[in-house]
Amino acid sequence: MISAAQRPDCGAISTFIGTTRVDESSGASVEYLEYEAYRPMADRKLEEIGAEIIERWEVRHVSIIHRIGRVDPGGASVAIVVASPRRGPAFEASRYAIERIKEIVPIWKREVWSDGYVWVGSQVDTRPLSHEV
Amino acid sequence: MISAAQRPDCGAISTFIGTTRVDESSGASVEYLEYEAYRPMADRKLEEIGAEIIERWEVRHVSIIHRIGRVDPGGASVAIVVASPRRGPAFEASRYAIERIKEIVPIWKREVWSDGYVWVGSQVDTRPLSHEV
Amino acid sequence: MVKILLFGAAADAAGTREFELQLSDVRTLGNLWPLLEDRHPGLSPMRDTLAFAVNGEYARMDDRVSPGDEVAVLPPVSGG
Amino acid sequence: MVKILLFGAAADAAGTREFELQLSDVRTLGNLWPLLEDRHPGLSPMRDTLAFAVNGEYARMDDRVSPGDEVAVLPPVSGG
Repeated sequence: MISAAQRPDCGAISTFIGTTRVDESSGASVEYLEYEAYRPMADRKLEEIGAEIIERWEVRHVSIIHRIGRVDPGGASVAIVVASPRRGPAFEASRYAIERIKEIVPIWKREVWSDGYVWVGSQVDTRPLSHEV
Repeated sequence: MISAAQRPDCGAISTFIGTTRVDESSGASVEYLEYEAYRPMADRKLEEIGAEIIERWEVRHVSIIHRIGRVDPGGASVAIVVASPRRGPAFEASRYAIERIKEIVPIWKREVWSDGYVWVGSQVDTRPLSHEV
Repeated sequence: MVKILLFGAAADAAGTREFELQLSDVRTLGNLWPLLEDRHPGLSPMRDTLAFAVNGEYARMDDRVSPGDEVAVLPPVSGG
Repeated sequence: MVKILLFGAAADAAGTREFELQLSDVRTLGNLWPLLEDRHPGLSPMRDTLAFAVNGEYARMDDRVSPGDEVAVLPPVSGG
């Protein structure tokens, strides 16, 4: 992904990789994450984000990949690569992409724990109440 | 560099790659870039920047590599990788690192053109005056 | 006939990821919702958190749903 | 003896990347500068753009330079 973004007319490539962070705040721990998508719509929304970026910033290349399915703790779930002639737009566009993904792309993350699972962002889970203590 | 930054306690890896941009605004064109460093001091300043970042942001991993010597157009000259539990600090720290490199690290870039060379930032060059037209 | 797709916590609440609703007339999404609730009462408590898409694009409650459309029930997204 | 290192455009202007200055007493960097200019007059026009390091750390004009030190003449940095 990064080498595809290297262009002589660009001086800056900003990359963001979202990895599955594991908080060990409660007794049990997350075994893995599982991402589910409304596939054709999610793909289209990712393309829309790329088009928004090209329109708003001096950016020559955007690529975004989101993994679906099981991702182990510490593993990469999303990767964003933006190339621009200048570093300011590269950073801004890369940040915009991840914020926008979290806003509009129909993808859902489920934390699978040893004792149940949690749909992140939905306050819906199957884990025993004890973990809230 | 990126895989070394993947940690279960981090959710965000921000990477910045500076590449040698080529403007073809004038008749001649840049054949390659050449970086020169005051080596032990440059290495120490890069380490200082890493330490500043760890002190100021919630960042668990920083690595910075700067190439010295010849870099072809479009090639990478500097790579910064920052890992943080959260994306905000990852972006901010990564941006800070490149700004700081351009401020305090004793490294100099020379554009080598077909008809001479230019020390970037020093208004000193050996190219014939015609290129300013 | 309208195809209803459910995702994430909404699929859990409904106990299914997909079902079909008989629909002979054009309705708004707002008027379709009671039929969804009726078939899967588990969806009711999450009503305020849900978004909807018609044929793959976000839709408001006054947007129209016609026979043959695909309606998706979308809990708060949590990608990234 | 003080070792003087020059980089980038400053090395070009001086026509050398390194030279040595006889120095028997302790001086400030500000008092050392005329000796550098004297040896390499090409440095004079860039005076206002230069920074200096003594023993690998940025130094101000009133910082001291002792025999045995390494003084670096640094044009505006342009890394990245």
